[in-house]
Amino acid sequence: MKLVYFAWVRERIGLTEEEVDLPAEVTTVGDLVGWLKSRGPEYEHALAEPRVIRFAVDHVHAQRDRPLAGAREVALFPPMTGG
Amino acid sequence: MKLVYFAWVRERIGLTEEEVDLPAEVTTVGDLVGWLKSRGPEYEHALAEPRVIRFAVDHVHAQRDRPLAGAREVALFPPMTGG
Amino acid sequence: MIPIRVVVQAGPFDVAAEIARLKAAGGAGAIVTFTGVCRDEGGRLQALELEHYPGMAEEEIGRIASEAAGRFELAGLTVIHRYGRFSPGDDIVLVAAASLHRQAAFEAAGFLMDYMKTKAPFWKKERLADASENWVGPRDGDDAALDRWRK
Amino acid sequence: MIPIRVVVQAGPFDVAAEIARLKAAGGAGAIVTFTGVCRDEGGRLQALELEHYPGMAEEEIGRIASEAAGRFELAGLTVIHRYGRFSPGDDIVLVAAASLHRQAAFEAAGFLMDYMKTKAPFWKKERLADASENWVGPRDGDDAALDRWRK
Repeated sequence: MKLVYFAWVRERIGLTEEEVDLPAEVTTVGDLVGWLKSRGPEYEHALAEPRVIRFAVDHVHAQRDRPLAGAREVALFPPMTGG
Repeated sequence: MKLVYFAWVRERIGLTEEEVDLPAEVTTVGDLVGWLKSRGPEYEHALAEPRVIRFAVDHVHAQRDRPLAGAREVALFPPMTGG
Repeated sequence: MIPIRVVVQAGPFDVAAEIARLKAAGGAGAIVTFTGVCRDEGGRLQALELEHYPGMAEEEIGRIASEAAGRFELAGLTVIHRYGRFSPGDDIVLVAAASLHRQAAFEAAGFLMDYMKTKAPFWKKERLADASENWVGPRDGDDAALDRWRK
Repeated sequence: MIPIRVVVQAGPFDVAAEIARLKAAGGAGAIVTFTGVCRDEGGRLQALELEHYPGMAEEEIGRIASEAAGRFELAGLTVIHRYGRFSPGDDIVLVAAASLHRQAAFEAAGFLMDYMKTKAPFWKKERLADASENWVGPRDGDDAALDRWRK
Protein backbone atom coordinates (compact mmCIF):
# COMPACT_ATOMS: atom_id res chain seq x y z
CA MET A 1 0.00 0.00 0.00
CA LYS A 2 1.13 3.54 -0.70
CA LEU A 3 1.31 6.02 2.16
CA VAL A 4 1.51 9.76 1.52
CA TYR A 5 2.26 12.51 4.03
CA PHE A 6 1.65 16.25 3.97
CA ALA A 7 2.67 19.42 5.79
CA TRP A 8 4.30 18.87 9.18
CA VAL A 9 3.49 15.16 9.17
CA ARG A 10 5.61 14.93 6.00
CA GLU A 11 8.37 17.07 7.52
CA ARG A 12 8.55 15.08 10.75
CA ILE A 13 8.55 11.68 9.05
CA GLY A 14 11.00 12.98 6.46
CA LEU A 15 9.23 11.35 3.53
CA THR A 16 6.59 12.51 1.06
CA GLU A 17 5.48 8.94 0.36
CA GLU A 18 6.45 5.30 0.78
CA GLU A 19 5.27 1.79 -0.12
CA VAL A 20 4.57 -0.48 2.85
CA ASP A 21 3.59 -4.10 3.38
CA LEU A 22 1.21 -4.18 6.30
CA PRO A 23 1.09 -7.03 8.84
CA ALA A 24 -2.16 -8.98 8.70
CA GLU A 25 -3.37 -7.57 12.00
CA VAL A 26 -3.37 -3.96 10.66
CA THR A 27 -6.90 -3.75 9.26
CA THR A 28 -8.05 -0.15 9.93
CA VAL A 29 -6.69 3.38 9.65
CA GLY A 30 -6.39 3.44 13.44
CA ASP A 31 -4.33 0.22 13.37
CA LEU A 32 -2.10 1.81 10.73
CA VAL A 33 -1.34 4.78 13.00
CA GLY A 34 -0.35 2.45 15.84
CA TRP A 35 1.84 0.37 13.56
CA LEU A 36 3.54 3.46 12.05
CA LYS A 37 4.37 4.83 15.52
CA SER A 38 6.36 1.65 16.23
CA ARG A 39 8.56 2.25 13.17
CA GLY A 40 10.90 4.83 14.68
CA PRO A 41 11.24 8.18 16.45
CA GLU A 42 10.34 10.23 13.32
CA TYR A 43 6.98 8.45 13.12
CA GLU A 44 6.53 8.66 16.88
CA HIS A 45 7.10 12.43 16.69
CA ALA A 46 4.85 12.96 13.66
CA LEU A 47 1.98 11.00 15.19
CA ALA A 48 2.47 11.97 18.83
CA GLU A 49 -0.85 13.80 18.99
CA PRO A 50 -3.14 11.27 17.33
CA ARG A 51 -6.25 13.43 17.85
CA VAL A 52 -5.05 16.07 15.39
CA ILE A 53 -4.03 13.76 12.54
CA ARG A 54 -6.45 13.56 9.60
CA PHE A 55 -6.71 10.72 7.08
CA ALA A 56 -7.78 10.10 3.53
CA VAL A 57 -8.16 6.69 1.85
CA ASP A 58 -7.96 6.81 -1.94
CA HIS A 59 -8.51 10.59 -1.94
CA VAL A 60 -11.58 10.51 0.34
CA HIS A 61 -11.59 11.71 3.96
CA ALA A 62 -11.71 8.77 6.37
CA GLN A 63 -12.03 8.15 10.09
CA ARG A 64 -9.85 5.87 12.22
CA ASP A 65 -12.32 2.99 12.05
CA ARG A 66 -12.15 2.92 8.25
CA PRO A 67 -11.10 -0.60 7.05
CA LEU A 68 -8.00 -0.72 4.87
CA ALA A 69 -9.14 -3.67 2.76
CA GLY A 70 -8.86 -2.73 -0.91
CA ALA A 71 -7.20 0.63 -0.24
CA ARG A 72 -4.44 1.67 -2.63
CA GLU A 73 -3.33 4.95 -1.06
CA VAL A 74 -3.65 6.25 2.49
CA ALA A 75 -2.77 9.85 3.34
CA LEU A 76 -1.90 11.24 6.79
CA PHE A 77 -1.87 14.98 7.36
CA PRO A 78 -2.62 17.74 9.89
CA PRO A 79 -5.88 19.74 9.91
CA MET A 80 -6.31 21.51 6.59
CA THR A 81 -5.85 25.25 6.27
CA GLY A 82 -6.78 26.03 2.68
CA GLY A 83 -9.22 28.60 1.38
CA MET B 1 -42.12 73.60 -1.94
CA LYS B 2 -40.85 71.37 -4.69
CA LEU B 3 -42.59 68.06 -5.35
CA VAL B 4 -40.91 65.31 -7.38
CA TYR B 5 -42.48 62.13 -8.72
CA PHE B 6 -40.99 58.85 -9.91
CA ALA B 7 -41.96 55.71 -11.84
CA TRP B 8 -45.70 55.14 -12.21
CA VAL B 9 -46.55 57.97 -9.79
CA ARG B 10 -44.75 60.29 -12.25
CA GLU B 11 -46.48 58.71 -15.25
CA ARG B 12 -49.96 58.92 -13.74
CA ILE B 13 -49.58 62.53 -12.57
CA GLY B 14 -47.93 63.41 -15.87
CA LEU B 15 -45.20 65.53 -14.27
CA THR B 16 -41.66 64.87 -13.12
CA GLU B 17 -41.77 67.80 -10.69
CA GLU B 18 -43.67 70.93 -9.75
CA GLU B 19 -43.56 73.86 -7.34
CA VAL B 20 -46.55 74.16 -5.01
CA ASP B 21 -47.78 76.62 -2.37
CA LEU B 22 -49.36 74.55 0.36
CA PRO B 23 -52.39 75.73 2.34
CA ALA B 24 -51.59 76.39 6.01
CA GLU B 25 -53.51 73.29 7.16
CA VAL B 26 -51.21 70.93 5.21
CA THR B 27 -48.51 70.25 7.81
CA THR B 28 -47.49 66.60 7.31
CA VAL B 29 -46.65 64.23 4.45
CA GLY B 30 -50.02 62.56 5.02
CA ASP B 31 -51.81 65.93 4.72
CA LEU B 32 -49.93 66.52 1.47
CA VAL B 33 -51.23 63.27 -0.02
CA GLY B 34 -54.82 64.21 0.86
CA TRP B 35 -54.39 67.68 -0.61
CA LEU B 36 -52.81 66.36 -3.82
CA LYS B 37 -55.66 63.89 -4.36
CA SER B 38 -58.07 66.83 -4.47
CA ARG B 39 -56.17 68.46 -7.33
CA GLY B 40 -57.55 66.37 -10.17
CA PRO B 41 -58.13 62.90 -11.59
CA GLU B 42 -54.44 62.35 -12.47
CA TYR B 43 -53.49 62.84 -8.84
CA GLU B 44 -56.47 60.79 -7.68
CA HIS B 45 -55.34 57.92 -9.95
CA ALA B 46 -51.66 58.17 -8.93
CA LEU B 47 -52.45 58.18 -5.22
CA ALA B 48 -55.48 55.87 -5.25
CA GLU B 49 -53.69 53.20 -3.19
CA PRO B 50 -52.15 55.33 -0.47
CA ARG B 51 -50.65 52.31 1.33
CA VAL B 52 -48.20 51.62 -1.47
CA ILE B 53 -46.88 55.17 -1.93
CA ARG B 54 -43.45 55.91 -0.44
CA PHE B 55 -42.09 59.33 0.53
CA ALA B 56 -38.81 61.14 0.90
CA VAL B 57 -38.32 64.58 2.41
CA ASP B 58 -35.11 66.31 1.30
CA HIS B 59 -33.68 63.00 0.05
CA VAL B 60 -34.43 61.03 3.25
CA HIS B 61 -37.14 58.39 3.53
CA ALA B 62 -40.12 59.68 5.52
CA GLN B 63 -43.38 58.37 6.93
CA ARG B 64 -46.81 59.98 6.60
CA ASP B 65 -46.59 61.64 10.02
CA ARG B 66 -43.42 63.48 9.03
CA PRO B 67 -43.93 67.29 9.47
CA LEU B 68 -43.34 69.40 6.37
CA ALA B 69 -42.02 72.45 8.23
CA GLY B 70 -38.67 73.43 6.70
CA ALA B 71 -38.84 70.87 3.89
CA ARG B 72 -37.56 72.01 0.50
CA GLU B 73 -38.30 68.92 -1.61
CA VAL B 74 -40.82 66.13 -1.12
CA ALA B 75 -40.74 63.03 -3.34
CA LEU B 76 -43.60 60.57 -3.92
CA PHE B 77 -42.91 57.20 -5.52
CA PRO B 78 -43.90 53.51 -5.58
CA PRO B 79 -41.97 50.80 -3.69
CA MET B 80 -38.38 50.75 -4.88
CA THR B 81 -37.10 47.94 -7.08
CA GLY B 82 -33.38 48.64 -7.46
CA GLY B 83 -30.46 46.37 -6.85
CA MET C 1 -12.77 55.32 8.77
CA ILE C 2 -12.60 52.72 6.00
CA PRO C 3 -12.74 53.79 2.37
CA ILE C 4 -16.35 53.81 1.15
CA ARG C 5 -16.94 54.39 -2.54
CA VAL C 6 -20.49 54.99 -3.81
CA VAL C 7 -21.13 55.65 -7.50
CA VAL C 8 -24.41 56.05 -9.39
CA GLN C 9 -23.74 56.10 -13.11
CA ALA C 10 -25.19 55.21 -16.51
CA GLY C 11 -22.06 53.50 -17.82
CA PRO C 12 -20.66 50.04 -17.11
CA PHE C 13 -18.35 49.11 -14.25
CA ASP C 14 -15.21 46.98 -14.10
CA VAL C 15 -15.35 44.36 -11.34
CA ALA C 16 -11.64 43.52 -11.61
CA ALA C 17 -10.68 47.20 -11.28
CA GLU C 18 -12.91 47.60 -8.22
CA ILE C 19 -11.37 44.53 -6.56
CA ALA C 20 -7.89 45.89 -7.34
CA ARG C 21 -8.84 49.24 -5.80
CA LEU C 22 -10.01 47.54 -2.59
CA LYS C 23 -6.83 45.45 -2.42
CA ALA C 24 -4.67 48.55 -2.92
CA ALA C 25 -6.23 50.11 0.18
CA GLY C 26 -4.67 47.28 2.25
CA GLY C 27 -6.00 45.09 5.04
CA ALA C 28 -7.97 42.76 2.77
CA GLY C 29 -7.84 39.00 3.30
CA ALA C 30 -11.27 38.41 1.76
CA ILE C 31 -13.16 40.24 -0.95
CA VAL C 32 -16.79 39.43 -1.71
CA THR C 33 -18.48 40.89 -4.77
CA PHE C 34 -22.11 40.81 -5.78
CA THR C 35 -22.99 41.57 -9.38
CA GLY C 36 -26.65 42.01 -10.27
CA VAL C 37 -27.33 41.16 -13.89
CA CYS C 38 -30.33 41.95 -16.10
CA ARG C 39 -32.25 38.67 -16.46
CA ASP C 40 -33.93 37.62 -19.69
CA GLU C 41 -37.04 36.41 -17.83
CA GLY C 42 -37.23 33.26 -19.89
CA GLY C 43 -36.89 35.16 -23.15
CA ARG C 44 -39.81 37.52 -22.36
CA LEU C 45 -37.62 40.56 -21.63
CA GLN C 46 -36.45 42.84 -24.40
CA ALA C 47 -35.06 45.62 -22.23
CA LEU C 48 -35.13 46.94 -18.69
CA GLU C 49 -35.26 50.64 -17.85
CA LEU C 50 -33.96 51.81 -14.52
CA GLU C 51 -35.19 55.17 -13.30
CA HIS C 52 -33.52 56.72 -10.26
CA TYR C 53 -33.79 59.74 -7.99
CA PRO C 54 -30.59 61.70 -8.65
CA GLY C 55 -29.02 63.02 -5.48
CA MET C 56 -31.06 60.86 -3.14
CA ALA C 57 -29.80 57.65 -4.80
CA GLU C 58 -26.16 58.47 -3.94
CA GLU C 59 -27.09 59.74 -0.48
CA GLU C 60 -29.27 56.78 0.46
CA ILE C 61 -26.71 54.22 -0.75
CA GLY C 62 -24.08 56.17 1.19
CA ARG C 63 -26.21 55.89 4.34
CA ILE C 64 -26.66 52.13 3.86
CA ALA C 65 -22.91 51.73 3.21
CA SER C 66 -22.05 53.70 6.36
CA GLU C 67 -24.43 51.54 8.37
CA ALA C 68 -22.70 48.42 6.97
CA ALA C 69 -19.28 49.86 7.82
CA GLY C 70 -20.47 50.35 11.39
CA ARG C 71 -21.89 46.84 11.74
CA PHE C 72 -19.18 44.74 10.09
CA GLU C 73 -15.41 44.79 10.42
CA LEU C 74 -14.55 45.91 6.92
CA ALA C 75 -11.38 47.07 5.20
CA GLY C 76 -13.26 48.76 2.36
CA LEU C 77 -16.63 48.94 0.63
CA THR C 78 -17.68 49.85 -2.91
CA VAL C 79 -21.18 50.18 -4.34
CA ILE C 80 -21.91 51.05 -7.96
CA HIS C 81 -25.51 51.27 -9.17
CA ARG C 82 -26.25 51.94 -12.82
CA TYR C 83 -29.36 53.52 -14.33
CA GLY C 84 -30.73 53.76 -17.87
CA ARG C 85 -31.58 51.07 -20.36
CA PHE C 86 -30.34 47.47 -20.01
CA SER C 87 -30.42 44.38 -22.20
CA PRO C 88 -30.43 40.85 -20.76
CA GLY C 89 -26.94 40.02 -19.48
CA ASP C 90 -25.99 43.64 -18.75
CA ASP C 91 -24.59 44.41 -15.31
CA ILE C 92 -26.85 46.59 -13.14
CA VAL C 93 -25.31 46.78 -9.68
CA LEU C 94 -22.03 45.93 -7.99
CA VAL C 95 -21.27 45.59 -4.30
CA ALA C 96 -17.70 44.79 -3.30
CA ALA C 97 -16.71 44.37 0.34
CA ALA C 98 -13.21 43.73 1.68
CA SER C 99 -12.38 42.48 5.17
CA LEU C 100 -9.63 40.68 7.05
CA HIS C 101 -11.71 37.51 7.57
CA ARG C 102 -14.38 36.24 5.22
CA GLN C 103 -17.51 36.43 7.36
CA ALA C 104 -17.60 40.24 7.57
CA ALA C 105 -17.28 40.68 3.80
CA PHE C 106 -20.03 38.12 3.11
CA GLU C 107 -22.37 39.69 5.64
CA ALA C 108 -21.73 43.25 4.49
CA ALA C 109 -22.40 42.39 0.84
CA GLY C 110 -25.63 40.60 1.77
CA PHE C 111 -26.71 43.46 4.02
CA LEU C 112 -26.03 46.04 1.30
CA MET C 113 -28.04 44.15 -1.30
CA ASP C 114 -30.96 43.50 1.03
CA TYR C 115 -31.19 47.20 1.92
CA MET C 116 -30.59 48.47 -1.59
CA LYS C 117 -33.48 46.37 -2.91
CA THR C 118 -36.02 48.14 -0.71
CA LYS C 119 -34.42 51.50 0.24
CA ALA C 120 -32.37 52.73 -2.73
CA PRO C 121 -34.56 54.97 -4.93
CA PHE C 122 -34.48 53.03 -8.20
CA TRP C 123 -37.42 51.70 -10.18
CA LYS C 124 -37.39 49.04 -12.88
CA LYS C 125 -39.66 49.03 -15.90
CA GLU C 126 -39.70 45.95 -18.13
CA ARG C 127 -40.11 46.26 -21.86
CA LEU C 128 -41.31 42.89 -23.06
CA ALA C 129 -40.83 41.09 -26.35
CA ASP C 130 -44.57 41.48 -27.11
CA ALA C 131 -44.08 45.31 -26.96
CA SER C 132 -45.93 45.66 -23.64
CA GLU C 133 -44.29 47.32 -20.67
CA ASN C 134 -44.76 47.17 -16.94
CA TRP C 135 -43.28 48.49 -13.74
CA VAL C 136 -41.67 45.76 -11.68
CA GLY C 137 -43.34 45.27 -8.31
CA PRO C 138 -41.47 44.57 -5.09
CA ARG C 139 -40.68 40.89 -4.42
CA ASP C 140 -42.31 39.42 -1.34
CA GLY C 141 -38.96 38.04 -0.25
CA ASP C 142 -37.31 41.45 -0.21
CA ASP C 143 -39.03 42.72 2.92
CA ALA C 144 -38.47 39.37 4.63
CA ALA C 145 -34.77 39.60 3.75
CA LEU C 146 -34.52 42.80 5.75
CA ASP C 147 -35.88 41.18 8.89
CA ARG C 148 -32.71 39.22 9.54
CA TRP C 149 -30.74 42.46 9.95
CA ARG C 150 -33.07 44.08 12.52
CA LYS C 151 -31.19 44.64 15.72
CA MET D 1 -26.85 19.67 -14.39
CA ILE D 2 -25.36 23.13 -13.97
CA PRO D 3 -21.83 23.88 -15.16
CA ILE D 4 -19.33 23.25 -12.35
CA ARG D 5 -15.75 24.29 -12.95
CA VAL D 6 -13.04 23.24 -10.47
CA VAL D 7 -9.42 24.16 -11.06
CA VAL D 8 -6.34 23.64 -8.88
CA GLN D 9 -3.41 25.54 -10.32
CA ALA D 10 -0.18 27.36 -9.47
CA GLY D 11 -0.86 30.39 -11.65
CA PRO D 12 -3.13 33.38 -11.09
CA PHE D 13 -6.83 33.58 -11.99
CA ASP D 14 -8.89 36.29 -13.67
CA VAL D 15 -12.06 37.14 -11.73
CA ALA D 16 -13.58 39.14 -14.59
CA ALA D 17 -13.06 36.25 -17.03
CA GLU D 18 -14.66 33.80 -14.58
CA ILE D 19 -17.68 36.08 -14.13
CA ALA D 20 -17.98 36.43 -17.92
CA ARG D 21 -17.85 32.65 -18.29
CA LEU D 22 -20.68 32.19 -15.77
CA LYS D 23 -22.76 34.86 -17.50
CA ALA D 24 -22.19 33.21 -20.89
CA ALA D 25 -23.75 30.00 -19.56
CA GLY D 26 -27.06 31.89 -19.14
CA GLY D 27 -29.62 32.03 -16.35
CA ALA D 28 -27.63 34.36 -14.11
CA GLY D 29 -29.34 37.26 -12.35
CA ALA D 30 -26.84 37.36 -9.50
CA ILE D 31 -23.16 36.48 -9.35
CA VAL D 32 -21.32 36.33 -6.04
CA THR D 33 -17.55 36.00 -5.95
CA PHE D 34 -15.25 35.36 -3.03
CA THR D 35 -11.56 36.10 -3.45
CA GLY D 36 -9.20 34.97 -0.70
CA VAL D 37 -6.09 37.13 -0.57
CA CYS D 38 -2.72 36.51 1.15
CA ARG D 39 -2.70 38.79 4.22
CA ASP D 40 0.42 40.61 5.39
CA GLU D 41 -0.32 39.73 9.04
CA GLY D 42 0.52 43.23 10.19
CA GLY D 43 3.79 43.26 8.27
CA ARG D 44 5.03 40.00 9.88
CA LEU D 45 4.52 37.88 6.79
CA GLN D 46 7.14 37.63 4.09
CA ALA D 47 5.62 34.76 2.11
CA LEU D 48 3.01 32.04 2.38
CA GLU D 49 3.54 28.53 1.01
CA LEU D 50 0.54 26.45 0.11
CA GLU D 51 1.05 22.71 -0.11
CA HIS D 52 -1.72 20.56 -1.54
CA TYR D 53 -2.61 16.93 -2.20
CA PRO D 54 -2.68 16.64 -5.99
CA GLY D 55 -5.62 14.62 -7.21
CA MET D 56 -7.51 14.67 -3.93
CA ALA D 57 -7.61 18.50 -3.94
CA GLU D 58 -9.54 18.59 -7.22
CA GLU D 59 -11.74 15.65 -6.22
CA GLU D 60 -12.62 16.99 -2.77
CA ILE D 61 -13.42 20.47 -4.07
CA GLY D 62 -15.51 18.80 -6.77
CA ARG D 63 -17.46 16.90 -4.11
CA ILE D 64 -18.07 20.11 -2.11
CA ALA D 65 -19.14 21.93 -5.28
CA SER D 66 -21.57 19.13 -6.22
CA GLU D 67 -23.02 19.24 -2.71
CA ALA D 68 -23.51 23.02 -3.10
CA ALA D 69 -25.16 22.52 -6.50
CA GLY D 70 -27.60 20.11 -4.88
CA ARG D 71 -28.45 22.40 -1.97
CA PHE D 72 -28.80 25.75 -3.71
CA GLU D 73 -30.58 26.77 -6.90
CA LEU D 74 -27.55 27.73 -8.95
CA ALA D 75 -26.97 28.57 -12.60
CA GLY D 76 -23.23 27.87 -12.41
CA LEU D 77 -20.34 27.45 -10.00
CA THR D 78 -16.59 27.97 -10.33
CA VAL D 79 -13.85 27.24 -7.79
CA ILE D 80 -10.17 27.94 -8.39
CA HIS D 81 -7.63 27.16 -5.68
CA ARG D 82 -3.99 28.05 -6.19
CA TYR D 83 -0.93 26.42 -4.59
CA GLY D 84 2.73 27.42 -4.35
CA ARG D 85 4.37 30.52 -2.94
CA PHE D 86 2.41 33.72 -2.26
CA SER D 87 3.31 37.27 -1.29
CA PRO D 88 0.96 39.52 0.68
CA GLY D 89 -1.77 40.76 -1.65
CA ASP D 90 -1.65 37.72 -3.97
CA ASP D 91 -4.91 35.94 -4.73
CA ILE D 92 -5.18 32.42 -3.28
CA VAL D 93 -8.70 31.19 -3.91
CA LEU D 94 -11.74 32.16 -5.95
CA VAL D 95 -15.32 30.99 -5.60
CA ALA D 96 -17.87 32.34 -8.08
CA ALA D 97 -21.53 31.33 -7.90
CA ALA D 98 -24.29 32.37 -10.29
CA SER D 99 -28.01 32.09 -9.63
CA LEU D 100 -31.32 33.58 -10.74
CA HIS D 101 -31.94 35.29 -7.38
CA ARG D 102 -29.26 36.57 -5.05
CA GLN D 103 -29.78 34.42 -1.95
CA ALA D 104 -28.69 31.14 -3.57
CA ALA D 105 -25.46 32.62 -4.91
CA PHE D 106 -24.58 34.17 -1.54
CA GLU D 107 -25.30 30.96 0.33
CA ALA D 108 -23.44 28.74 -2.12
CA ALA D 109 -20.32 30.92 -1.99
CA GLY D 110 -20.40 30.94 1.83
CA PHE D 111 -20.98 27.18 1.95
CA LEU D 112 -18.09 26.52 -0.45
CA MET D 113 -15.66 28.63 1.55
CA ASP D 114 -16.71 27.17 4.90
CA TYR D 115 -16.19 23.62 3.61
CA MET D 116 -13.00 24.36 1.70
CA LYS D 117 -11.38 25.78 4.83
CA THR D 118 -11.69 22.51 6.70
CA LYS D 119 -12.07 19.82 4.01
CA ALA D 120 -9.94 20.79 1.02
CA PRO D 121 -6.45 19.24 1.36
CA PHE D 122 -4.29 22.37 1.43
CA TRP D 123 -1.83 23.45 4.13
CA LYS D 124 -0.38 26.90 4.69
CA LYS D 125 3.11 27.57 5.96
CA GLU D 126 4.04 31.12 6.88
CA ARG D 127 7.53 32.44 6.25
CA LEU D 128 7.94 35.41 8.55
CA ALA D 129 10.01 38.56 8.21
CA ASP D 130 12.29 37.38 11.07
CA ALA D 131 13.19 34.30 8.94
CA SER D 132 11.20 31.90 11.13
CA GLU D 133 8.50 29.69 9.63
CA ASN D 134 5.44 27.94 10.94
CA TRP D 135 2.53 25.85 9.80
CA VAL D 136 -0.76 27.70 10.14
CA GLY D 137 -3.16 26.03 12.56
CA PRO D 138 -6.89 25.74 12.02
CA ARG D 139 -8.95 28.73 13.16
CA ASP D 140 -11.41 28.02 15.97
CA GLY D 141 -14.12 29.73 13.94
CA ASP D 142 -13.74 27.41 10.97
CA ASP D 143 -15.32 24.38 12.59
CA ALA D 144 -18.09 26.54 14.05
CA ALA D 145 -18.74 27.96 10.56
CA LEU D 146 -19.55 24.45 9.35
CA ASP D 147 -22.22 23.93 11.97
CA ARG D 148 -24.67 26.27 10.29
CA TRP D 149 -24.78 24.01 7.22
CA ARG D 150 -25.52 20.76 9.09
CA LYS D 151 -28.85 19.39 7.94
